[in-house]
Amino acid sequence: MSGDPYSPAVRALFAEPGHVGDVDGGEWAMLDEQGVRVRLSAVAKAGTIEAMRFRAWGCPHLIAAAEWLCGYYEGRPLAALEEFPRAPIMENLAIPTEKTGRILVLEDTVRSLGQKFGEGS
Amino acid sequence: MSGDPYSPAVRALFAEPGHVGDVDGGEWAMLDEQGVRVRLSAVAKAGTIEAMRFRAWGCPHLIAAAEWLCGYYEGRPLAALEEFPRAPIMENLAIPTEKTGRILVLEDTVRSLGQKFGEGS
Amino acid sequence: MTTEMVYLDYAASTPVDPRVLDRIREVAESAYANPSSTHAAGRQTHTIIAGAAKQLGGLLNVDPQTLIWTSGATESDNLAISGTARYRAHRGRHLVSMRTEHKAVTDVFDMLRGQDFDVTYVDPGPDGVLDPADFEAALRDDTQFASIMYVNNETGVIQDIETLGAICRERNVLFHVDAAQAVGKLPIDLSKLPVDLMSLTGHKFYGPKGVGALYIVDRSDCHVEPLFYGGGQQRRIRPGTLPTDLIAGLGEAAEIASGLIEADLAHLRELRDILWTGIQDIDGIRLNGSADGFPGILNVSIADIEGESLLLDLEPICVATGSACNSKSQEPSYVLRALGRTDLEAQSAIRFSMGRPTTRAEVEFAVSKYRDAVARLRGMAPGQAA
Amino acid sequence: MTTEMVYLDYAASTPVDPRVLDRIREVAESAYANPSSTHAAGRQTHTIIAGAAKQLGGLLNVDPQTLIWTSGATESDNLAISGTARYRAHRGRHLVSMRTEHKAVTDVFDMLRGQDFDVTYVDPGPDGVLDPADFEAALRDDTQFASIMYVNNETGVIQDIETLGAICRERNVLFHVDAAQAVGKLPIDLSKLPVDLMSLTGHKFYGPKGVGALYIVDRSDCHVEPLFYGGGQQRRIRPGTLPTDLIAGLGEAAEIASGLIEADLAHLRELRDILWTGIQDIDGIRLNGSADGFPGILNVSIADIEGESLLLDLEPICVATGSACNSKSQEPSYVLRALGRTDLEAQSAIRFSMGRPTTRAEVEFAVSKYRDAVARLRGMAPGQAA
Ligand SMILES: Cc1ncc(COP(=O)(O)O)c(C=O)c1O
Ligand SMILES: Cc1ncc(COP(=O)(O)O)c(C=O)c1O
Repeated sequence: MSGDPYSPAVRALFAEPGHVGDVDGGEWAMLDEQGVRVRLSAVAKAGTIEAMRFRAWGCPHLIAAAEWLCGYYEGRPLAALEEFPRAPIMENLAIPTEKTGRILVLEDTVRSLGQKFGEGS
Repeated sequence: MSGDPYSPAVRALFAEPGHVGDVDGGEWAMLDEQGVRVRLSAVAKAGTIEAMRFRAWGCPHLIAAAEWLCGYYEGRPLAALEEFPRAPIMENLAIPTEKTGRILVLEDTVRSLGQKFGEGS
Repeated sequence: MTTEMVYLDYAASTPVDPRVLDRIREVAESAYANPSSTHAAGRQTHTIIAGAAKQLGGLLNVDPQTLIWTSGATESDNLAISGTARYRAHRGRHLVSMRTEHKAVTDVFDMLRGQDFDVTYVDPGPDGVLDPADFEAALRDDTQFASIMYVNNETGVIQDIETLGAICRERNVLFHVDAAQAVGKLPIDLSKLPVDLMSLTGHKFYGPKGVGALYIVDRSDCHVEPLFYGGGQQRRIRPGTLPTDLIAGLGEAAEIASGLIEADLAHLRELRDILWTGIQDIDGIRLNGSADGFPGILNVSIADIEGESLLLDLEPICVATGSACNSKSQEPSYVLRALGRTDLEAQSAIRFSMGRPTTRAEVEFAVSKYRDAVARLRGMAPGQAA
Repeated sequence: MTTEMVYLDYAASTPVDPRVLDRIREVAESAYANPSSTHAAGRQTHTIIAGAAKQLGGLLNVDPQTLIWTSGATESDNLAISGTARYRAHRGRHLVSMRTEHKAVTDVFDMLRGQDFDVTYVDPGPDGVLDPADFEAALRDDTQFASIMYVNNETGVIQDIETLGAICRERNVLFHVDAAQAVGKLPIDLSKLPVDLMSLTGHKFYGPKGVGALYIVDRSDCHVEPLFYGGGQQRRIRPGTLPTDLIAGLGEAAEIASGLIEADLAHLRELRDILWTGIQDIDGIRLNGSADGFPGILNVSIADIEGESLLLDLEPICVATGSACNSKSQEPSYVLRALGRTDLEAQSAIRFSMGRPTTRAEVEFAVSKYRDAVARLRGMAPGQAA
């Protein structure tokens, strides 16, 4: 019962996110819901996600989750965008249950991004 | 506001009373009232109180007052027994007002002793 | 206190263990943030409080989450009694307690009487012990709550909490125990005892003054209305900024006590024997309480002695007449009156209470002072009026 | 706390002055007897408590006898408000307070509402200051009691207690002031102020946690019902064994404050200037409160910044969002909402609060951290959704 609302993973990802920004020439999706705002953008080559970037306005959990997600998807096939790694995020980052709603916004943004790639291909 | 319920005078008189006891061949009076018991005895010669002794069952204020009183009356004329030194006792010993009733028992005992001498003479 | 003073009033309050003082100072210096704050400093104080709850939970063998911090046993008793009575008023308005409880219990019941609660005070036997059959007989269908103390503060009498609690469980009556004089002194295992609420206070077992706790069993039918409101601290049961350092000190005192209860009891039994053996042959002496009570307390009345003079003559020994909490009034102790003592007997009562630091020499000194005082005061008294 | 931590949360709680800690330890070691006991040890602790009352009375310029010791301002507020309301219920059931009071005040009034009292909460202006005309307009013939805080804990806003109190005196309304954030920090002369009850707590001005006081004017129509019962301590208004050491510490803190109020204020004004000058040019920043509030508190909102991330980015600076007492809830501060801030504005609010030990370097560090955090978070945010 340390009382720290942030896991070490959240603290680290929040403090030094390496994936903040936008990619050039790929697809992007953005959602503004539940008091948070997330924008994800990615470029793919031969069905593989080459780079993914985020912008976010929200709490540390959301920012950390977005950062983690970018690292997760880079190098995975585009099809992976259809399967949001909710359990790994909740567990690895120790997201408190009351923040689930915000992670769902992130999930919706990923799905939306996947659809963009689907339409574009 | 020292909180000490006993003045230094009461403490000293209670700790080492020099007049405890009874005199031989004089008069005595005793009262048992208000939860205290006092017995005073005295001998007089040529109308002067030569010796006065007390016995008491009661609180430290009563015992100290009885001790003080014996010292006070020794050497005074018998007539002094008609005038109880209430103010000097209350002041010199710093008797709290809630103990006044007990001092009155002492006063009645002195008066009763005076009457004994009056009857005897 | 001056060096000659001999303190035999541990039931009124104990000195603070030096390790507890060290812990309080350490925490006060390093963890002064408000434990409700979410920043790092606040989280640190929060962790300290959780640690202290674990220590106190360890002493009583309960989940630390069942403990509510208060300012002392008076507040804990009030919170338990009026808090439960008001919360469960719909279940019945009859309450049961005992005549010899501490004022922090009886005064609450008396107040509740004025609010249309019906209170039965059961009487103990002449040795101060409550007969479980008398207790059971007092329970009615509309009884919702009962409160019986563990160790009596004036006499050291120990009640049979296990049996009384079992009776309450059977009858669905919530059971509160004022254990201010028992916690840290007697082994208490709340995981086994059928007790729903228990009050304790730091300053009776070498912990800090100004902090106590209330144990509330984790069961849906046991809940208390708060005594005061504000902030969200402690599940709204008891708001206010928590005194981290005092709580840490209470935790430390609990941990120290956990390891010392048996040794303390053996030590106190030895001292009590010296004391009682040393004075029991005095003419007119009488033990108030039962011989197998808590050995840290010995309460005796004596015939033909005025209590106030006895107390002064015993100086520099610090002892109590009647309850310390009540000692400014000149009224004879209602606890001793309930044991059948006359006003005069009650008025002559002296409570010797001993503690961990008490030495044999101190107790032997008390024996000789007591004997001398009785002899001197008797020597001063006149015979009975004819 | 680790050395790099920068504590700027003095409004939540202050460190204890080392002289106060020394005094607490000295008293705990030497005067542990129960102050209710009549023996020499008890009389000694009694004298210490009387001395502490004199010190606190000196700070406020009142008779020490008017002070009741409590466990802190939460208890004092409850005792004052529900104690008076219940005692004077026959005089009328209308009560007046303010929307921006601490929870230890508003929660009591909300509870009284459930007991058939009628409560009016007056609103302050957008700068947090209550207009005395608005206050007067809220008073009715059946108003028996009003409570207005001195210094707001979130914004530092100071209310015009003298004028508000004079209005109450004219209308025969009892006037309580929650001065938890003012005592020891602003000069207060209760012999002149028209205030009937005043709450204070030790841990807001370098005194101990777990002890506070309630001033009750010595006038026959001003009396409170107790919150709890038992023993005869403190004229039955607040029973329980008094924590002599904590009270002595509170007295010491009061005495120290008496001599430092002006110097402390000058120091805090300088720090607040550095802080506000350092950040006021940031785009979208907004002061919450009035410019002439208590200088130990600076509360700012900022546009387009999420509060929780801002707070984390400010580490190792310890500051508060909203009220510390409330900071576990994610609700936007009701105090800032009452000042007309939007949820988003309130949610981005940071309360910097400084104290006697705060240095210029710490404040300068806070300025640079705040600027950096705002820049970084803004840099991370996406543009508005189309
Ligand atoms: C049995 C009992 N209950 C309650 C109390 C009250 O404790 P406190 O003074 O810590 O509030 C005491 C001691 O004073 C006590 O002995
Ligand atoms: C204005 C105000 N009133 C009351 C309180 C409650 O004080 P305490 O936590 O000491 O009970 C506080 C602080 O928490 C406060 O700032």
